[in-house]
Amino acid sequence: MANQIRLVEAVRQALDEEMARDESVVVYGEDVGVNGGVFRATQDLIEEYPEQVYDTPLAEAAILGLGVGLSAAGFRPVPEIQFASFAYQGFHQLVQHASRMRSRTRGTLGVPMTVRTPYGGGIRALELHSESYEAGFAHVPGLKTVVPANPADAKGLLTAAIRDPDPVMFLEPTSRYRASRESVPEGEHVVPLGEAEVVREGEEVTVVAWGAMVAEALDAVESGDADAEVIDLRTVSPMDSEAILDSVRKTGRCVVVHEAPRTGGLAAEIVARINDDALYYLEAPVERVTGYDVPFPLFAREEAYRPDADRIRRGIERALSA
Amino acid sequence: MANQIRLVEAVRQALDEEMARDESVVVYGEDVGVNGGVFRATQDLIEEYPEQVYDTPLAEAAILGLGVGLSAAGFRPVPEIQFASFAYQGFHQLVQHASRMRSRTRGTLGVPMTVRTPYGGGIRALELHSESYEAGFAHVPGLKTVVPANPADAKGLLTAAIRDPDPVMFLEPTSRYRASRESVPEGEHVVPLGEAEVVREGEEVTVVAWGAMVAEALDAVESGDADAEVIDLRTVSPMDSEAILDSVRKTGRCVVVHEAPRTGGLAAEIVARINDDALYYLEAPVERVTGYDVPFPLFAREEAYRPDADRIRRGIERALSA
Amino acid sequence: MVREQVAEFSVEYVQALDEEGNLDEAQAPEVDDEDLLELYRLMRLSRRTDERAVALQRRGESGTYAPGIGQEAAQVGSAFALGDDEWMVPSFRESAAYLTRGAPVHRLLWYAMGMEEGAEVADRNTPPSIPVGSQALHAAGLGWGQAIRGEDAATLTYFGDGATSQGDVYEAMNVAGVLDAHTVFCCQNNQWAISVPRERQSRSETLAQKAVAAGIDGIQVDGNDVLGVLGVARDALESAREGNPVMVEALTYRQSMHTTSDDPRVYRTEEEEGDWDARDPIVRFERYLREEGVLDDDRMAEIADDIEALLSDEIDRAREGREQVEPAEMFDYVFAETPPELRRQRETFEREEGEKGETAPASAEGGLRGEREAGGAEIPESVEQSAGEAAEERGDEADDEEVGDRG
Amino acid sequence: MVREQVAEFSVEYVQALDEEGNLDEAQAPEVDDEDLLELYRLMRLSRRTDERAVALQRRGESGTYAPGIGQEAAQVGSAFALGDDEWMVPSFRESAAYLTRGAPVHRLLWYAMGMEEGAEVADRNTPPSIPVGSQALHAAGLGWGQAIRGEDAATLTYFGDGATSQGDVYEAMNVAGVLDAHTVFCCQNNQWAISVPRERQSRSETLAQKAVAAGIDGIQVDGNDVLGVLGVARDALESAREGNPVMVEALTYRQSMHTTSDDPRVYRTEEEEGDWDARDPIVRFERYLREEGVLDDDRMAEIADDIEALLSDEIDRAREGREQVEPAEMFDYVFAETPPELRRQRETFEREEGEKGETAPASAEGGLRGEREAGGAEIPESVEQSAGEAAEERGDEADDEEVGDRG
Ligand SMILES: Cc1ncc(C[n+]2csc(CCOP(=O)(O)OP(=O)(O)O)c2C)c(N)n1
Ligand SMILES: Cc1ncc(C[n+]2csc(CCOP(=O)(O)OP(=O)(O)O)c2C)c(N)n1
Ligand SMILES: [Mg+2]
Ligand SMILES: [Mg+2]
Repeated sequence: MANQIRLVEAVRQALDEEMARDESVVVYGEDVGVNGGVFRATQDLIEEYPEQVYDTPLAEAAILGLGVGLSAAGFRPVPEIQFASFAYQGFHQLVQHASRMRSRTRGTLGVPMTVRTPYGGGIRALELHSESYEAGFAHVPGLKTVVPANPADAKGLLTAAIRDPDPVMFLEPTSRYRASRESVPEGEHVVPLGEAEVVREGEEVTVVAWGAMVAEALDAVESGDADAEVIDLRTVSPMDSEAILDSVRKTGRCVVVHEAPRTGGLAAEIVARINDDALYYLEAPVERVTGYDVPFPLFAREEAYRPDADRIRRGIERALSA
Repeated sequence: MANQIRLVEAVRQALDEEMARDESVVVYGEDVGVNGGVFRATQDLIEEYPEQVYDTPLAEAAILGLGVGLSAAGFRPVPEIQFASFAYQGFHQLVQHASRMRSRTRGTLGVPMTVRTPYGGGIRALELHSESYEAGFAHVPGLKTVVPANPADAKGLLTAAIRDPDPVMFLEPTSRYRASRESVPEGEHVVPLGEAEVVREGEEVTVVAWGAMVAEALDAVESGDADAEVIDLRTVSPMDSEAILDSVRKTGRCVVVHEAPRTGGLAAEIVARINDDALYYLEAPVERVTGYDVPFPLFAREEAYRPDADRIRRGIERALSA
Repeated sequence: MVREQVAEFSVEYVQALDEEGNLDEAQAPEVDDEDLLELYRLMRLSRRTDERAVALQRRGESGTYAPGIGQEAAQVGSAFALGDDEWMVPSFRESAAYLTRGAPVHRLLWYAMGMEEGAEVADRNTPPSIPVGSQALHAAGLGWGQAIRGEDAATLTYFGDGATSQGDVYEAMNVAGVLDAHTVFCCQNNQWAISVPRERQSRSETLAQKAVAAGIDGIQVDGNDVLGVLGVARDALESAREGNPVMVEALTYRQSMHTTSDDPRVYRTEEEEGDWDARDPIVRFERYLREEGVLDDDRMAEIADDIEALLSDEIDRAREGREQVEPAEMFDYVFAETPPELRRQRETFEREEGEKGETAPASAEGGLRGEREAGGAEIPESVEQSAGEAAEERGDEADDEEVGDRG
Repeated sequence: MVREQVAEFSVEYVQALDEEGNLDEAQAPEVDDEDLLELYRLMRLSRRTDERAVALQRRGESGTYAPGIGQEAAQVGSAFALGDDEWMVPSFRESAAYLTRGAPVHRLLWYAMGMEEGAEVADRNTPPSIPVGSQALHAAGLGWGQAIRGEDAATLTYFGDGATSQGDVYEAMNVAGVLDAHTVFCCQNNQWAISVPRERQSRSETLAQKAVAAGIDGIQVDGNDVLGVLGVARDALESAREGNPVMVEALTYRQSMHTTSDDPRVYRTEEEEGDWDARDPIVRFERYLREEGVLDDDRMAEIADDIEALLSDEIDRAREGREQVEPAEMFDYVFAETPPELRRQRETFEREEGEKGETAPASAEGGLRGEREAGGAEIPESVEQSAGEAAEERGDEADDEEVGDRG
């Protein structure tokens, strides 16, 4: 059985089912209770699970730090950070504690926390509501970082993240929340973390993307001439290198797409992994189609900043013509 | 005229001379006043410049946030974060404000703040006193990130950073603070930001490093057989790509070294820039000799974690034998 | 010896103008008639600016907007107390404070239209600060700078009740105390942080008592009483100028939605809203001014007309500015001097925009904007939109004048 | 109406045992002789553990260590009040609290020796927390969990006077209040945060009044009075178990250096140190116990001997453990299940360590350790070393028994 639902509803469904399944799952954060979340991802959950859903004060360091304590107390915390840029307020709790706890205690204390947070641009949001810092999270050992691109994966990956014994940053692309209704399995649906998906097969060039950029990449491919293979990375850390390498060994060409600024973005890591293990298969430099090295602008300049199908198509053309 | 001094003394000299030169330069932070800093980088400065040196409460978000306000008030703040890992406590102030202020105000308000902070491993320090997060800083648009490797550069780069109209993370490698006495120009000495230095010329392979890894790289080269060119990146962001590319175009082989974890580290960015502009010159995959993707361990396992001359030498060998 | 009280604190509440508009002379600040009228005009202007800005958002002309309707006394009264050579450090709901400080309406609208042009710094007002509470530290830094230089000047910062839960706000008040910063921390307790009511932010009886932790003075004032606020702010600034920072809690109410994306009906009652409407800061002040003979029907009509004319001009100006946005400028202010890689990115951007123009039908304005129009601009989703869907639907239908009275 | 007091707060100070060792029965908790002796033994054990740990650092056998000398009453008294099924969330100077909670000495030493083995979680004590104040939030989370489950149990966390400047500590107390967390926040105000004196952390008269901002109870206790601390901690825990978090400020003194890298002579006077030596928590308690007849010379000697024997065993055990450190284990606990790339890195590491063994003379233990020894281990620099150079120089000369009385 499957339902036609939107990404934000798939998120809600995963939370619903996981809270029903395991009463140690606790959802909390700013406005997630009575208000049901500013994107409605937690709508009505507080009525269904009054012991498992909580509105908290406006304090992200607290929200993340509480999760470490709740974990020690035997809970599975699923905090929401209202927008990804505000995770910085509690970044120290992620880096110094949540991500290190298992390692520093030699496995005697884990932090099975899933930090859900809307991320990325494309909805003409307020300042600091559109940033993409997945590369910064991916560079923190002990932290997993997941970005769903479609409703079914949102449900399946979130379910996997909640069940995962380690901390997961679960970045939900805001521009996809209501972009389309798609088929999502009803009932238990788990998409394992750490596995990319080939969303379109092709022979001439590999396009790697995640989150909102997957749809742009598919658009670019549909509207272009190349026989491109499109990979949705899904878990950006730990990264499914093999999926990328297998494809690049086949196509010999690669375009990596992300919204985050170019320098130090994850496209660089992907280029480096191809360099490590598939350099000799490359027929052209890997193309990086990314945000620019500028602060994410206010929305009047947002479209100019964000990669879109057009820019990706040009990237593909460059990769093919080199 | 030049003095034989250690890196930590060179830092102090730059602070001293810049405060003398410009009374809007204000040095502040935890224990930087009466105590002269936990590494003595600010020793006696409070007596010399009682209006320009301040001990603050123990609060890094405050320390960084104050700098934004001081900047608006016309000061050049030079806060110290006692150890780089505690910059996370104020990471939001860096990302949301200091780095974006010029951009978001269209140049009408700049933040000429230089954040000095000891960083990196190698001194058997306490937990969370040894991390290297330069890649995370470099991925923040609007922020410059500088890492001196020797006393003369420490003075020259810090001077340039303090005079720079934009925010700079100035990461001082703790293991080099007292590692050697070297010649440092007396009086005004400015090393421009954004320029790498070739510290050893060679023809067969390019080794790129910064901070404490420069000495390790030189050791590796001295003790090996390859005719290696060693580049000290100095400013890791904005990066002097041309210096790297020129060298790689000559040698055709490259090894990048850093202490930070491998995934998402700046070695990846360097590989990507070589991919972008010098791929066809490569005769072998670029080698990354880096920390592992594990939280920086407590010091009993620190040596196992950190790249050293040995590991770099093996990296060079791999680059040459591929 | 063995169990003794070692410290005592208290919080005072001040009100000058009561809910019926009666003045308590003892608490009233000295204000001449001209200033009284100016305070009134600013409050009216602020309210109309908010209403128009909400309407513009409803028509898709601008982005998410956070109206300060109901908070005019708290903002105008406090900002009015600041000298021109002093600093104002706002949060994101301070249109009224900006206007009091002389900022033109079109600048506020530009910010709402997603343009950095609206965040340029002028006249010692820092730009809007989106991360809740973070700006309090900037105000502490500014106030510290004023202390270091021994200036007879102070800095006033705004934040909300929700913001008091942030470590930044506590740290700011605490360091300000230690560093003798010339800072006044003005908390507009408008009872809500989006959907979270004041009492779920903190167990504390008052927010003013947050000052106790920092060892600085804290005081509560009726935030819907512009004269009470003005008096308290003047005293607080005077204290701050001498190196004694103060926290002021202005008790007020966010009469409207959190932002244009929010629907307050989900989380609060009409009854509560009604109670606070009755305490509206403008109505109360109007009563007083009429009673005093400072205001009459003619004067009110004149002020209203002037405001409408001003707003109409300013909105035109904002629209014109919006048409001139050059996307490529996003590269130009990242650093004082643009480094090579960024220059290269700018060049690539311009080249690609050029190429785009060749394949897509170009509009008169060319570039990105051209393409967007050519592509048939869909009404953009707005942030936090889900919670505000209902509101938006209403909004899309409403015209310029209908919207803005109740979110 | 117009200017009125709307809230009042006060902070109380409690002392049971005065500086001469006289007991105020009214403030004394109920403790039987066995527990009195155990409190005494734990304080003595803690002091000796700190002294030995400092000595080990001086000999290069371990790393930076933060002794709690002078703070034994504050820690032992409070930790003693906790039940076994309750949680203790320490900062980085809580040897005495760990020992009170039954942690073996060798575990503390392992941590000081740079081994994760010393940070394993057992018996509901979280590992040391280095980032100042950050652990307070974990305690709020644990206490919240206890509230959610309706447990008759609480969590006690430690932090210093310096930590009260951190937003985390404020946020922790504030959310604990809102969430009815079962948490006691125990601030050991030892007067110094490295070189920064208490009065430069905050303008507040007391630290206990930080609780006022969170709307929770705050109380001051003589932190060098183990019975006063025990009584106050018991009351605080009782309150916390009912959902009313409490902040306790224990007034004490860091008699020794901040850490083994620090030299307090740079920033404080011998006079001040002398004043506090006179208020030593162990001396005071000893006087009382002798007066009461619970302790005599024989008993004291016996306790001292037992402690020396225990420490000698534990130090041996710590040294043995240190010899067994497997560097490759750093890969094994990053995630519950090691992902492919990390497995690959581990394999590379092991291969390279193997190769190393081939070129460098291998020791009996092989691997890295072998090489390090072969290379002639230099005395490692210790962190924050510069400020402590003088101290270190002395330290390097001093032998095991001479060090540790005065930093
Ligand atoms: C650090 C941070 N967290 C979350 C948000 C999202 N957010 C914007 S306003 C707001 C509520 C603010 O409440 P309050 O401080 O009372 O100010 P008010 O909106 O009432 O003016 C929230 C949660 C944000 N902007 N910044
Ligand atoms: C977030 C953070 N900032 C800075 C430091 C460096 N540091 C370690 S202990 C300390 C002083 C702590 O003072 P206090 O809280 O009074 O505790 P005490 O050392 O007196 O026990 C500092 C600044 C740190 N460990 N963590
Ligand atoms: Mg509010
Ligand atoms: Mg202290």
